[in-house]
Amino acid sequence: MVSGSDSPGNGFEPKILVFACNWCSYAGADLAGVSRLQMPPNCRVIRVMCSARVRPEFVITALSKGLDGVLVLGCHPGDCHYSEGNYFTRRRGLLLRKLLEFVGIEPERFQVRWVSASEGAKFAETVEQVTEQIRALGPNRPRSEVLGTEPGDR
Amino acid sequence: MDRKKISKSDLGQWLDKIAEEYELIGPTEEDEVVQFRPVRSSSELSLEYANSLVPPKSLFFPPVEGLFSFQKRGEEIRLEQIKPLEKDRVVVGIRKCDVESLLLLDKVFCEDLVDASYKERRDRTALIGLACPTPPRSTCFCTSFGIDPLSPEGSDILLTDVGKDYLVDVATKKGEELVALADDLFSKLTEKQAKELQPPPVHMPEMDLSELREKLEALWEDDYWEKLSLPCLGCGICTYVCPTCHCFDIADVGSTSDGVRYRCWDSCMYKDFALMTSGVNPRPTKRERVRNRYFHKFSTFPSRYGTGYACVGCARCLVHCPGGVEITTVLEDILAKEGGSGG
Amino acid sequence: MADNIYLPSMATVKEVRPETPDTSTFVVTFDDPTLRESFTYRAGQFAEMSIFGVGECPIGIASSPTSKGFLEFCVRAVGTVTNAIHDLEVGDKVGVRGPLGNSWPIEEIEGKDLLFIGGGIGLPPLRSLIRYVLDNRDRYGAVEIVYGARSPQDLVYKDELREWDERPDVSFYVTVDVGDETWDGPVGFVPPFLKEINPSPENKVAFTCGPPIMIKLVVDALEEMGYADADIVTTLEMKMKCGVGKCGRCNIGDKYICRDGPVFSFEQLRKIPGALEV
Amino acid sequence: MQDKLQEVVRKLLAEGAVDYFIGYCQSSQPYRAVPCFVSDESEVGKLVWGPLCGQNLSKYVLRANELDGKVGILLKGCDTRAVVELIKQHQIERDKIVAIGVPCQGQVDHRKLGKILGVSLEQVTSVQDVGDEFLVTVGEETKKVRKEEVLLDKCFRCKHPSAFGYDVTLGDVVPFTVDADAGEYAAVEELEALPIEERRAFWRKQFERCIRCNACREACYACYCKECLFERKTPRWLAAPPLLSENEMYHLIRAVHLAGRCVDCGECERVCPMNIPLGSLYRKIQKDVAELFDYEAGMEMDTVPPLVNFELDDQDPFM
Repeated sequence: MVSGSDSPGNGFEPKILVFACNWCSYAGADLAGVSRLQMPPNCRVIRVMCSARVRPEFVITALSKGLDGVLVLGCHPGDCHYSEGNYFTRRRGLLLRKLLEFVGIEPERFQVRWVSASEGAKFAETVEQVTEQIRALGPNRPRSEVLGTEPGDR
Repeated sequence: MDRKKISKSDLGQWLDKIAEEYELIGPTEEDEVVQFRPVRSSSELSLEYANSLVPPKSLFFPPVEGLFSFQKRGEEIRLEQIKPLEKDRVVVGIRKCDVESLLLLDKVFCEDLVDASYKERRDRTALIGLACPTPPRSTCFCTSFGIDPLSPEGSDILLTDVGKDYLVDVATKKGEELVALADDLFSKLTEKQAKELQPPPVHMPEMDLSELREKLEALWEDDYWEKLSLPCLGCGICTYVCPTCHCFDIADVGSTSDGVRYRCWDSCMYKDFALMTSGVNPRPTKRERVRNRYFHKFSTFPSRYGTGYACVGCARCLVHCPGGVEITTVLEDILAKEGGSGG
Repeated sequence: MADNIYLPSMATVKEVRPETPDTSTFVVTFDDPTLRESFTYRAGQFAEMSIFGVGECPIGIASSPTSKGFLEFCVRAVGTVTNAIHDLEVGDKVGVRGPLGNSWPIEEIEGKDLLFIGGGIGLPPLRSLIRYVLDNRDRYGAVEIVYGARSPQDLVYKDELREWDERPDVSFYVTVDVGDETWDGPVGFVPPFLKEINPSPENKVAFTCGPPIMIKLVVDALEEMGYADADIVTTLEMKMKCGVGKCGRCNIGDKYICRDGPVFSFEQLRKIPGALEV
Repeated sequence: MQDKLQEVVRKLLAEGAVDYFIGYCQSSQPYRAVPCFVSDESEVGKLVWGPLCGQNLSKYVLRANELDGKVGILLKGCDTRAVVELIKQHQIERDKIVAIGVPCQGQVDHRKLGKILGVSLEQVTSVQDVGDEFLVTVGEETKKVRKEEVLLDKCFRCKHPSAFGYDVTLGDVVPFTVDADAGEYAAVEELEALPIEERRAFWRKQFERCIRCNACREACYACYCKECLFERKTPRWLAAPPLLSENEMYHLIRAVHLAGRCVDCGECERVCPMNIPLGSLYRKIQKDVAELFDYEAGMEMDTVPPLVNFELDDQDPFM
């Protein structure tokens, strides 16, 4: 899962990890697909059974290993297949964003959105928007940092 | 052996000369932590220090060290070795206990199967020792291991603070070369002059450790280890700040197609250190791990490598142990046991 | 820079032979033709197998030094690296660092009768020696092999077992803990099975390898039958990393299993504090 | 109070009420007291109490789970919070512990003391609490040091100088006398005020220095997991080499795991050999938990921890 890019500037294409909940957002993504909506190809989607399945360490690890952004998608509050999973996601999301910001990781790199099964268009827009924002920020960290810059020289 | 002196105000000039040709490394202080680090100028050094937190073994056996990188190209995997050093190095300000620890680590890394990167770092690094101040820190107990903190042995040059000057003992050819970089800054001393400047031997509370090993070995089954393990939190501080500990881990960072294999410090105090995949752990509780550490220092290392005790009395572990386990107390406890009655 | 003792040599997987549901034999050859020719080892040594990006794992060399040009490793998928090894297919690359460790005492046992007692995946390290002995048959006395596994499908080297069974110069005994419809042989654990066979200790050296509990009970049984500690030899398993006696992981007493072992006689082990606690 | 402590412990041991008692004793270094495990009446005399007992002993009570009997433990007000959390998080039964509460007048921060005195700590031979000041003996000399100069940061924001929920108390609850003007989250707010790049630079410098000795984790009462995420092999979360990005991951994951659980005992900062201001990291999370979810760890037995709880009208910036 090494990522990171050494080509900032115009050529930079971010790598973004998307966690989508099985019941709403993944279906929304599917709908966007079958509706042939245009989307940037920067996202890799991992389906999770509920957005609450996304533990904070998933996000932190992804960013530390050099991915440029993480997007967590869940059902709208009130619509959770498991009644209340996304309420926990919401609390965690709030805290994690603030923590990441506190250590200097731009809040755009970790985002949470609610996308329902019928919101194919919202899925496409969200992906588009997040990709744009992260592209504008530039790379999260270079490959050399993920692999260790100066081995044997500390 | 040549004895010279250099005035404190000139020392920087000499070191800067050295820094032009070598990588100069010495104690630096940042955020109240003293560490050995490469410096560009002598002004970054803090030579008025007691001792560094992380011992200078880190310069030879680094906390993290790339062994080689690997990259997949089609069907092939290319391995590329990582060079340990760009330039020859000079370490200034190393204390005698830490020099002594390097002599012990040499046994591990330079004998039997030679660890090439350690050896290269040793071979390409000159040591400018710094004699310990009087009085030494109250925790120091190197003399119990027969170490003279004012001795140049093991260093290429030894500096001794004698007020406005440093007394300079040039012990090796490499040392002479370094002095020659700025010969005019040094004044040669006659035997007599040097003797007058030489500070008296350092006194610190001394323990008689001659029976330690025998007494320790009798304690293998003793309840003492259980008791000792109670305050131990199971962190790795004692081993990471220890100048003679040499346990390490080997781990890959990256993916299967692009990454680096690292060697990094590890600690026998960690519970998963010797844990096997099968779930068997030869040292399952803190009791066995604490015991293992003391046995390693005072019984098995000496027996394996034919050395004295693998402790140099720097007391870093004593000062930094968050659970307050103090090696001097442990040694006293062991010595206080009736010989051979453990079990 | 001198030779890097941590640098593996590249090798290619030539064949993968499933032995049991979770264990396979991997036949590998070094990519460098010179190394392929010059590589020598002694029965009982091991090598560190590397899956780059995953890590290294010490595996006993299961082939005999008498077969040249390739190495065999019998690997059970249990941990991270061994599972990654199981993902290898023919033609894939793997790193091999070795040979490491000491070996079976092949010279000292010349002319003696030999007893091999293996359990489960403990057979492969013994097999290196068994094949070596069978390939140098005239230098050794009688050969007895006692082997057991949890079930018939957990027996490794099924073809070879048959071969040993048929050889007139080998006495072969096999048992399983739990039988099934395909099994008409003995059922039961190795130690009692061994006691039933009751091989005489006369001019004999016993070699054993298997799960720790089996080794312990086998040794008890052997001692009951009159074997001396010096004539019971085993190969130890311990967590290893560097394989070259430096990283501090596999020590018991002043020995590093990876460097001074893995082969020890019980006479040696009894002298090391803590060695038999594991 | 020390005499009373010894008397109480002697009684507990004599009655067989505890297998052993966890307190403090003087170390070979006069400037600090270290944990002490007393199982025999003859050892009771070693127990001390004073301003050098900053260490939070709560982590050690977990060992009681392996015993048939109970353990006794000396608790300051701040340490009580950790024990409350351990009970709340079902790590220990209340009746495995005999808690001896002690009213605390603030604890010395060794680093600050060394800095103020300008000598190395080993030369300090005694520290005495005399109200608003400490009498510190260095060699032959005795110096007066004002408490607010050398107390641990946590003491300034201390809400519970005396233990609560104890079985035995060693004294009346004494009001806290130090009144320094330190905002509750001053250090966090200072960092929050920096531009984001500077914050990143700041933390990267800290994380880069980390040698991953794991002392912060091992000393933390809340790190009681049988198998830490960082030790897990499949999947492996954390690579062993202490590279910057791995260190960052280590500290951030630890920080989020402490959300709603950190009791600000300050052990992480005390034990960190590399002087990494870990407290600021965890305080940040505490601050957010307090602001967003109105929760403070270790204060009450029956409140629901914030991350296993929610309100329908929690803030929602994620629409």
